[in-house]
Amino acid sequence: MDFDLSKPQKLLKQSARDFLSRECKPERVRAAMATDTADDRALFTAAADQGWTSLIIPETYGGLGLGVVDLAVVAEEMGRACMPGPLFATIFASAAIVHAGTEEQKRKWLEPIAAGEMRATVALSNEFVLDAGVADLVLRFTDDGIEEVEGATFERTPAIDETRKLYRVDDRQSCLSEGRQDCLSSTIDIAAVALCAEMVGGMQWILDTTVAYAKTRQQFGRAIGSFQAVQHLCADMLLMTESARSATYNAAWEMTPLAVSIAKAYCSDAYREAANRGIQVHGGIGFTWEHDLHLYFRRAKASETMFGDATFHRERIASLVIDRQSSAAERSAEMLARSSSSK
Amino acid sequence: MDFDLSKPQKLLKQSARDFLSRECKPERVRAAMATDTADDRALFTAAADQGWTSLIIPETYGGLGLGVVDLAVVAEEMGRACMPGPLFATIFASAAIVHAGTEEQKRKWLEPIAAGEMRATVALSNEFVLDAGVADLVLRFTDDGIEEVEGATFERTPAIDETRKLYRVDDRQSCLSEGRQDCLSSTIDIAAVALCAEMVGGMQWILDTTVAYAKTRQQFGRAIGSFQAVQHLCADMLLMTESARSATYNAAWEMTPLAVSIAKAYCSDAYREAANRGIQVHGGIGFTWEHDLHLYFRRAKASETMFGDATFHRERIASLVIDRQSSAAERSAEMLARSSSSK
Amino acid sequence: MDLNLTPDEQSFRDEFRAWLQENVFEAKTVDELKRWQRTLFEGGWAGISWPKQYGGRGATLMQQAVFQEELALADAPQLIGVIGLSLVGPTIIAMGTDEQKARHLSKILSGEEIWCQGFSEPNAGSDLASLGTRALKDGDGFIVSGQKTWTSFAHIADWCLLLVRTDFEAPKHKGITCLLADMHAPGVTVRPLRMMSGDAGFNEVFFENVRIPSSQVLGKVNEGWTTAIAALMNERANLGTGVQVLFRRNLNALIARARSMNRSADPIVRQKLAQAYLELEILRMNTNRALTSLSKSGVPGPEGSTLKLYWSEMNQRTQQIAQEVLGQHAQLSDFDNGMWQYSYLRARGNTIEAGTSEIQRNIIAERVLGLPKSY
Amino acid sequence: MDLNLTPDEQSFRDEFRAWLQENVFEAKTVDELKRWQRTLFEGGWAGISWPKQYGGRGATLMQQAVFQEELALADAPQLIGVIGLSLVGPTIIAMGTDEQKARHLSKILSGEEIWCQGFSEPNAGSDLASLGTRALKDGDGFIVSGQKTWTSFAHIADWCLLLVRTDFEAPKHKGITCLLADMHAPGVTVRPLRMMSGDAGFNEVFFENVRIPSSQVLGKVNEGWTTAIAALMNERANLGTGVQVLFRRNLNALIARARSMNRSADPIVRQKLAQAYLELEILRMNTNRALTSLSKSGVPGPEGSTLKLYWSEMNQRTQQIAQEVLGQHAQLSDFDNGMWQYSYLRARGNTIEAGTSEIQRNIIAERVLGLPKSY
Repeated sequence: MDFDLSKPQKLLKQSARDFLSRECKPERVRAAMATDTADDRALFTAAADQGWTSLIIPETYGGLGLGVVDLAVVAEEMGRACMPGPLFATIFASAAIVHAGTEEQKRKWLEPIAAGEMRATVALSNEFVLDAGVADLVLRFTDDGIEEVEGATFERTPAIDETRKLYRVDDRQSCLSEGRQDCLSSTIDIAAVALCAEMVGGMQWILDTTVAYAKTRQQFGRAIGSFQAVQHLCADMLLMTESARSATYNAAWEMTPLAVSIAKAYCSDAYREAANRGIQVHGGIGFTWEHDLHLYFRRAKASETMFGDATFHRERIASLVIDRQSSAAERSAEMLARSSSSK
Repeated sequence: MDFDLSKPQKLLKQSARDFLSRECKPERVRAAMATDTADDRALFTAAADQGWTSLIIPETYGGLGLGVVDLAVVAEEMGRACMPGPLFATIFASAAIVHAGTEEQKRKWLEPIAAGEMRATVALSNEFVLDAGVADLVLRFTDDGIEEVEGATFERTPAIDETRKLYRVDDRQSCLSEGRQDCLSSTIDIAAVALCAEMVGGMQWILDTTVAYAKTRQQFGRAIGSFQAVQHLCADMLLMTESARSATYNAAWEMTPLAVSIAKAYCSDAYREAANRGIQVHGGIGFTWEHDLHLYFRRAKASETMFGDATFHRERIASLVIDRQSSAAERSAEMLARSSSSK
Repeated sequence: MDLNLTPDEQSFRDEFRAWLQENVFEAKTVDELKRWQRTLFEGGWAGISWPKQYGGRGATLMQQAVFQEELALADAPQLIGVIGLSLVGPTIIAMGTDEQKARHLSKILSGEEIWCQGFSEPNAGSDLASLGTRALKDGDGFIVSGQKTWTSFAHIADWCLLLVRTDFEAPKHKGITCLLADMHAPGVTVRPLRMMSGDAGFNEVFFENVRIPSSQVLGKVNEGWTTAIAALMNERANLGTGVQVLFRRNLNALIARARSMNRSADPIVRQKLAQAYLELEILRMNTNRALTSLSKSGVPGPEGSTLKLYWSEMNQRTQQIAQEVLGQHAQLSDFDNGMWQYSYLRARGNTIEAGTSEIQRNIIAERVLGLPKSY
Repeated sequence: MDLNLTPDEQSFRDEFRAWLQENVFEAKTVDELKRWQRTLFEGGWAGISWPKQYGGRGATLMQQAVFQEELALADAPQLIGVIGLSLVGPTIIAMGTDEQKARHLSKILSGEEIWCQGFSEPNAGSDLASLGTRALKDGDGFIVSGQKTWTSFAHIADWCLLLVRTDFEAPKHKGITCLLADMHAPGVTVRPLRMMSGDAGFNEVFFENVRIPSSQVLGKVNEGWTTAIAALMNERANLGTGVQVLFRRNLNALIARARSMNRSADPIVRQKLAQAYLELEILRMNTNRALTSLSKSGVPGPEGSTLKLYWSEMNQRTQQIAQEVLGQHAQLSDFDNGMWQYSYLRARGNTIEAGTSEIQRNIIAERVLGLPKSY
């Protein structure tokens, strides 16, 4: 067993971090955030040039054909930089096309997405559609796959996370799909894992920023990081961040509904709690608009509920675990079976 | 408004504390606890001589005819001393007789209870009956009042709190009553408030004991009470203890189902959490059998579920508050009305 | 124990409520808000806690709580002169010179003078006593330079209760002086401080060689720390009664919303709403107990810390509950006018402003429980 | 990243599982438990982490984790010689003399010598380095007096890894020596220490003028602190893998019980059980990540503190959930043999034993995050 990123994955991560620290500085995030669309086209294109829109697109369709772990690696760094705009939505849409698209749809859409020429998103309902206003392609699930939402108008609904805008689809369209739960949920599970990875990256930024501040900020003649109250808040943040990371990478590797729900339920609570603690340690300065902490605090809240909040995923865990388990003995047998078989 | 004990209540409290610190030392609690019944007859009689079995019994029946606040005052001290045996059950039974008994039953039972000659308890179900093994009178609720459970056998069921024993009533009897919810719930509400008061007393003991220890115990060359981690655990304990006290005395004074459920829901969680923190601050010594902390830790757990746990009472609050409230405006009007009318 | 209002308290409530029904009006702009304070003043409802000889009403603590509650219940406008009324005025009454009293007190009551409080600095937050704003002796006065922050009302204030360092050799608590500073004096600039919730509730205030005459020292030179502590105690003791009714209104709206969204039959939602409800009720009870205790002792003590810790932590839990109960909608700026988004963001500041939770716990541990100092 | 077992790990698991199926038996008494360790030894399964030259198996960390898991899955008896196998043996191998190795190592493996660990004292708990057990030089040896506490297995131990103070002038970390103490020597008495859960899992050990020859110093005189730290690191790194399977079994039983009591359809109960389940799964993942990291770095570091903090706090939450889900029944001594009552009480010790949560957080803050020391 090797629960660690491979060398290529570590390189991918480092290059993503280098790229973002160069190209996606806080000033740029704030500039995008202040616009109506949070869309920084040049940043999107540069990221596409890094291959980020093509990560999980099969090579046949011009993609890199990488796995969800690799996607998580990049998403973690995106979350760490609080990257704005429609890149996340486009990756989400690419997963939908890969999992639910017809051969024709794949040929039509995946190549331009991989090339960074087309921005896309998925409407899971008529509300809360990510970045629909700047997407060239808005998808919805149908009873037997996916299709483009055509002739619709999208109205922006300002929300807590201003780095990724939400839109409402007009009422003439219905974006709810009851059928094809299989494609729908495997697509959402990929997106949820990518989101969890972003959340881990956000937690890491908050932890790093908070620890650095605690080492330098002086009160009562000492660095505040020498106060136990502050130390313990930071230690809890570390524990939450690392636990969220374990759950997320495990989910990316396993890609089972259970593993995904474990990750999303945990990350939903943990990102919010880490953001809370980060601001608390900073004190007044952490509560100002000027400090970047609140971008992460807002992203944490938006991410908490996206693709199902903790309550939703706990219920999904319950239905997978409690309802399936007929007796402790049976469950033990199952565990034995699992531990002896390889994936 | 005067949210403080009256002078007579303060005297009652002080005399209860003096009596218990003289007569109900930890050694005596432990001696009772080690027996099959946890019944210290002499202690019971001495407490009855203080008037504690007759507190809420009307003067007509030989009682003191005091109110629930006065009962709470005494119960708080009982809880502080972790007083063992059937006194609490007997007070509970006296409330049942006062609220649900016929004139004949009152004449028959209240006087000997007030005089300390009869010990009693109430079976709310066939399980978890407090001190039934040493009670002279075991009551149950019927469709139109209360009656004595006769000809039953009581089997002791050892449980976490060894200072008050639980019993099972044999299957030939049914101690569940579906009728007369009014008497039943007003009786249980009194008992629940008395229990909350005991819980507040227990929290106070833990707080006092823990703070005293934190002032003297030395580690790393200083009193552990100078470490912020310990300070903050103690501060939270104080806040919980005082909040539990506010809720309990408010309930004792108001005696509405809502006020009682607020108190019991809060105390159920708070006593457990205070006991947890008390042991944590003590470290290893707090985890030993020799230290008295675990008597309170066990009592906290037993009290948490008795007369409904926090989940039960939160649901009761919801049914009283959410279901009744038809709109915010209406509720505001109601609040206005309440604040302008006297009880 | 008697949790009913006394006849006096009740008639105070009835009288003020009746007055409010006649006189309350909507006010948003600074001019309107000043007019609202003037209206209160003319009705005899400004500075109700102040002694009668200074134009107050000599109200009891319980009456002050009733006053706050009624203001909130009537949806009355914010009290623009609140710093002057509850913090500066009482301190001038206790420690001011006759000249200072004559000059300021009636103007504070009438709302003619709006005050702010210049205590916190960028490098003196929790550790207030390490403040660095310097006041150098200059003839019959001081030349003040430095920066204050988190200063509510500074952008509209005429005066500031200012803490400065006057002795640079003394231990940090011993070299502080409390000044009455004219905000219109040359050298004073104010910059609004935008909070993460998006609004500018606070300001930064910069003092550049601002001259303040000695007649404007409140109390004695180098003994300003005592003044500051007394003022802060007042602030902490007051806070609970004001915010409570706002919390109540917020929770009522949440319950109504949960009902209208058909969420209130969900057992999990019910548990959460009930928990929010009971915690708020206990805030009310804790406040009433603290008021009773203060009424009897007369001196505001560390009870304020207990209340502040309770309500700030409570409101954060409750706003999280609101988010969970209302789901993604709660994050929108156009759902209920964005009130859930705003109250969630704003609540984050609760455990930091007016003394962090950590500082409150230290105070409780050391001053209530008598534990040794932690640093 | 590859979360599957490698072929080597898998075959190790298969081999041990097959061996267990053949050889495991029930054992309760000390004699039976010693026989169980001898059986493991004879099968080649004692000291699997030890180098082969000392009779071990040179197993990787991942194999050790598999070993612990399989023991628990097979319901194998407690390892009575666990202190010798996982703590004392590796330390003797690293720092012992040839004589010490020859004398003890094979007996530790065979279970002939049972060891205990004499570190904690009544006045040296979290602050271990302030220990006061005195060892005075006496010819070619030491005379030891003092008291140890929280000593598992002391009542049946033949030997003790003992920390004593040998230099009373030096700073507290510099005057400590590590001794191999014969528990049958004159002057040693053992008193069982009853825990609040009712059972005696620990002991107090009293040393009264116990003579220990110099040949029984492990490492160097006055450098025992380093030895102790290395031993504790081993303890912390090990703990997670063992307890995990026990937690899994406990949670399985809870879920089964909730089903049989018809509690598992209640939405509130489902939330709680799911939370317990996901937290336990994350413990498994955290442990596997830590094992991977340790396998690569080779040196046990502060990861152990993170795991210890996580599982101890987790188990307390989970045991509270068990109480809430099963209701009053969970408190009874005769419901499921009292397992819920016991595991609730026993869990209370988790955040205290083997380093309190406060100490773990300090370690994380200072050693992982690099924050300045708090005291």
